[in-house]
Amino acid sequence: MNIVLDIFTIAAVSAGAFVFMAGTVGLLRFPDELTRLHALTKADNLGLGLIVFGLLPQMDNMFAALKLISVWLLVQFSGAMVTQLIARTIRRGMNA
Amino acid sequence: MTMDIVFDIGLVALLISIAVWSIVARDAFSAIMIFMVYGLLLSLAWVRLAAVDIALTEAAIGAGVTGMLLLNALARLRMTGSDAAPAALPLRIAAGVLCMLVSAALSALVLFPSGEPTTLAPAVMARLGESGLENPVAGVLFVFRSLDTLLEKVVLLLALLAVWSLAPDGLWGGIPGLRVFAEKKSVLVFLAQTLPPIGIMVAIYMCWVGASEPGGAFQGGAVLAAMWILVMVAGLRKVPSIDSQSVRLAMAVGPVVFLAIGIAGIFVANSFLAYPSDYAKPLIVVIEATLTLSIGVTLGLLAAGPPEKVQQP
Amino acid sequence: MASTTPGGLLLVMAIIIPVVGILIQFMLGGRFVNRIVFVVLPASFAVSVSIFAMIWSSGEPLVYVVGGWDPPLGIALRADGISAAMILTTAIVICATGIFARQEFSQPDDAPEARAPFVFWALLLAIWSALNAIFLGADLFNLYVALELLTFAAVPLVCLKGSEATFKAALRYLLFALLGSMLYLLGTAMLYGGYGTLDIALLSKQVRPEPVAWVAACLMTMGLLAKTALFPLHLWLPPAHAGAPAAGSAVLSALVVKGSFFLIARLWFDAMPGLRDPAAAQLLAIMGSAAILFGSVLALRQQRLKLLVAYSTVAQIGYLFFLFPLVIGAAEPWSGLAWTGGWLQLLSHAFAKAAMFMAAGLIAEALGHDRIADLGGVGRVLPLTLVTFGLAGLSLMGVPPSGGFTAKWMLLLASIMEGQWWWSLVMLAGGLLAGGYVFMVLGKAFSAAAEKPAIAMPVARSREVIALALALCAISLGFVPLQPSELLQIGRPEIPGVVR
Amino acid sequence: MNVVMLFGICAAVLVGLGLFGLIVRPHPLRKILALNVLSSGVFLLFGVIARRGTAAGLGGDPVPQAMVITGIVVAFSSTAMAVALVLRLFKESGAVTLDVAEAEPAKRDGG
Repeated sequence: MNIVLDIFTIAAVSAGAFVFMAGTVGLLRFPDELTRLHALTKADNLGLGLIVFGLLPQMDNMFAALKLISVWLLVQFSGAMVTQLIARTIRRGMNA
Repeated sequence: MTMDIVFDIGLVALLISIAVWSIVARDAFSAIMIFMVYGLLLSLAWVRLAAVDIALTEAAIGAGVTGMLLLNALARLRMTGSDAAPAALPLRIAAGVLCMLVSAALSALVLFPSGEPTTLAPAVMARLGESGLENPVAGVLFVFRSLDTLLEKVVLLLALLAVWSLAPDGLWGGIPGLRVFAEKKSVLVFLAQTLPPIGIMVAIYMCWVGASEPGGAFQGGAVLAAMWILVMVAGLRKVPSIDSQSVRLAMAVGPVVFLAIGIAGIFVANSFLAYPSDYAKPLIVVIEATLTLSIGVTLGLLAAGPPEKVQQP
Repeated sequence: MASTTPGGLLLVMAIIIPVVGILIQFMLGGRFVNRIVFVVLPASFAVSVSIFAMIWSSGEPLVYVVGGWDPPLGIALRADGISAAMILTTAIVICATGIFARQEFSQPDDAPEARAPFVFWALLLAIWSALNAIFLGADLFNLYVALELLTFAAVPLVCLKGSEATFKAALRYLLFALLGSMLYLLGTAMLYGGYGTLDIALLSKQVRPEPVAWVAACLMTMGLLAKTALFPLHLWLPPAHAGAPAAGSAVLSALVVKGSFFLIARLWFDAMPGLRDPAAAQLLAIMGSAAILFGSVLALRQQRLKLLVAYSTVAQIGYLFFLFPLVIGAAEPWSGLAWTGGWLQLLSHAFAKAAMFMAAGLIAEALGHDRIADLGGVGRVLPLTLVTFGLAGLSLMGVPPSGGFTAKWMLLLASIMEGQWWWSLVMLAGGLLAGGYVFMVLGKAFSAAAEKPAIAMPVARSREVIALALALCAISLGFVPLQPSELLQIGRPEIPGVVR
Repeated sequence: MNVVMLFGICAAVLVGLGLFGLIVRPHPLRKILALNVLSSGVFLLFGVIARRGTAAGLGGDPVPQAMVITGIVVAFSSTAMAVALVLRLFKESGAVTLDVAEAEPAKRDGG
């Protein structure tokens, strides 16, 4: 049982790391701010989600798992908001 | 073990190259951006050194609040493009040689330590029980070396006084020049309405577990400060004037309670800053709770800067 | 060993009473600042005098173990003979400054809280607390926090007037001071890594001449030298000390730079006696000599009175560093004489320089400027202040009877008797140059040819008297006997040969 | 090579880097940044010493760890104060040249 969980963790965390890497490449290579922002948020959402998901089986109690999930939710929330703010600032800059 | 060391080598290489970058970067804006990344990496280094308490402090204060402070400064200085060229070449070479010598001497001392490793960890663990705390770092901060911690709170207060003192005479008692983006129905307002309840809970949690697990007044205070600034920047709460009675009270209450309990120790526990044995833990929790509030307010005001507007009657 | 002695609680009070004052000021608001200061200054003064009296009468150091946790786990406070002398001097100078500044920084009764009084009094109290913490600290990290407290209290004082020049001076001072603290902290880290304690008494038994101790001592000394403004790290000092309001300059020049010097002495004489090395001591004294010569020459070339006084501080700091070669590795009784002479120089310079800065401030206030070239005839308008300036000048020059004379005489005698005669040449040259800049000012002020200058603003007689009183303190130190002082030896078993 | 040595060298390099930046960078904001790098190196050295003193079931000696926490707060306070001074200077004069031309050679001796 344990080994299955470990393999699951390795797979999910690696996938998460890969998504982060892809996001970083996007951040560096995409042409303008809006598309870069897009790359960044995708990495945040999916990458972190995968990593948290992968780590869940490794937690020894409910409380710790709950903490992990709330970390992910918080990042989701603040990430989405801040991205909105940045995007609006950019759009205002374009219009002006 | 080998995996660990590979990770550590990577981390150290990254830390050093980012530090180099932030020093040599052409313009100040990138230097500051890079420095914020540096702060976050540094917290990772603290985790690797088995110092979770410091990692939290570094992330909250070293990277978070410091970065915010520097960014705000940059925005106000309206600095664009490259700043002034570095010093003349001979000076740079001389400085480089000198700094390399310093680094080399320090590295040599680290690589070839002369004696056995020194540690007070056994002494701390042997007497930690008397304080009722379980987190040894909190024990050192609030029990064994509490005088340092008390004086450091005064330092924080003085730093704020120093920042305020920069205001012109006529603006004393005015409102700090924090930039407010008050715009109804903006995303920022939504964020400032929803995040703080969670943030405040996190701050209280951090302060509460500080006695037994990593965390404590500083980390909690920094989170509190961030929430307060968010609310002010979004225009949901007015930036208070610096002579507001409640602000002054909130700033001072932590050190005052700490000092009062310390002085009470003279009479009930036979020494300044000693706690009566059965009440040590509750007293420390009270100190930490009030300090969290004071630190939050002080950090927030430090970031807000000196008063720049006259108070509207 | 380290356990609380009777009266040890006084040490805690010396540190926390000013802090209590600051906290009450924050809580109640600046409108009460006059009353708070009126209570805190006398209370703290009484504590300082009691500490001095207890050590003087018992001949034993006072110790307080904070929280009852013995070092190395906990922190101890310890007052020996030199702490006692410093604490009393600090108390006198700060209280005199308080009286001197009472009018200028008075909070009007029914007006709203004003900036200058609120900031000035809080900073003055903070400086007092920090200095006491430095004189009493027995733990190197605790001393780091005290040192930072001192920096944070001193820097805003520099730019209290709020002009572009003072902001620049303050920023430069801050950067130097922060570099200094970081180097000090770096050394502290290495000592902890090497010996597992930061308690000075415990360290003194363990420190051996080995690389880790040497590098640590070197870094810490460098850092503290930057804060003491020893040549060539003095560049921040003149604009900073000249830019502050007169009361602030008096405290900065008389006391604040001495705080970091005190730590250098603590480090070399108390924390690391095993490291005492004649070569290092010579190096420090060479830098001191350079400070005396350059500082004095630069003082002679100044066109503004306050800058002249500030450069004179750069020079007078130099004398303090003769303490190292003349005490380390020298035989009794001359090393004891040099020890007394060095500290006496520090104390008499504290009084003389505070008096001199106050006098310079009064002159600038009365005339509306402090250009030396236009000081003609000011001696007829402010005779008392110019007498103060002259008396303080006597001490700086080292002319009898004055504390400066006794101190320099002891150092001179020790240097000749120990066969280090070259330092005596520097001291004599320094004295002549000091005479040059003091008489340059006095000659202008009392010149018979000049008209009586116009007065921009009359100055209160009481302020003139306070400055004069401090100058008289410096003069009266000239009457201490010309022999190793018993008081300054209290708590120092390692310098034997003192007749008790 | 172990964790202690690795981060020890890292700390030593950061100290040198910070010192270098402090000397050669004329802009006050950059000097402040360099001071922060310097202080992070010093703190890391404390951390390394703490890690070296692993004992009594702890990951590191808590005494230097607590000192670092105190140090970080003091370092933050000084950064806040320095930044405020820079901004005030800018407001007063419209520029932030520190006029450090003569202060530089002195700092070289600071190491």
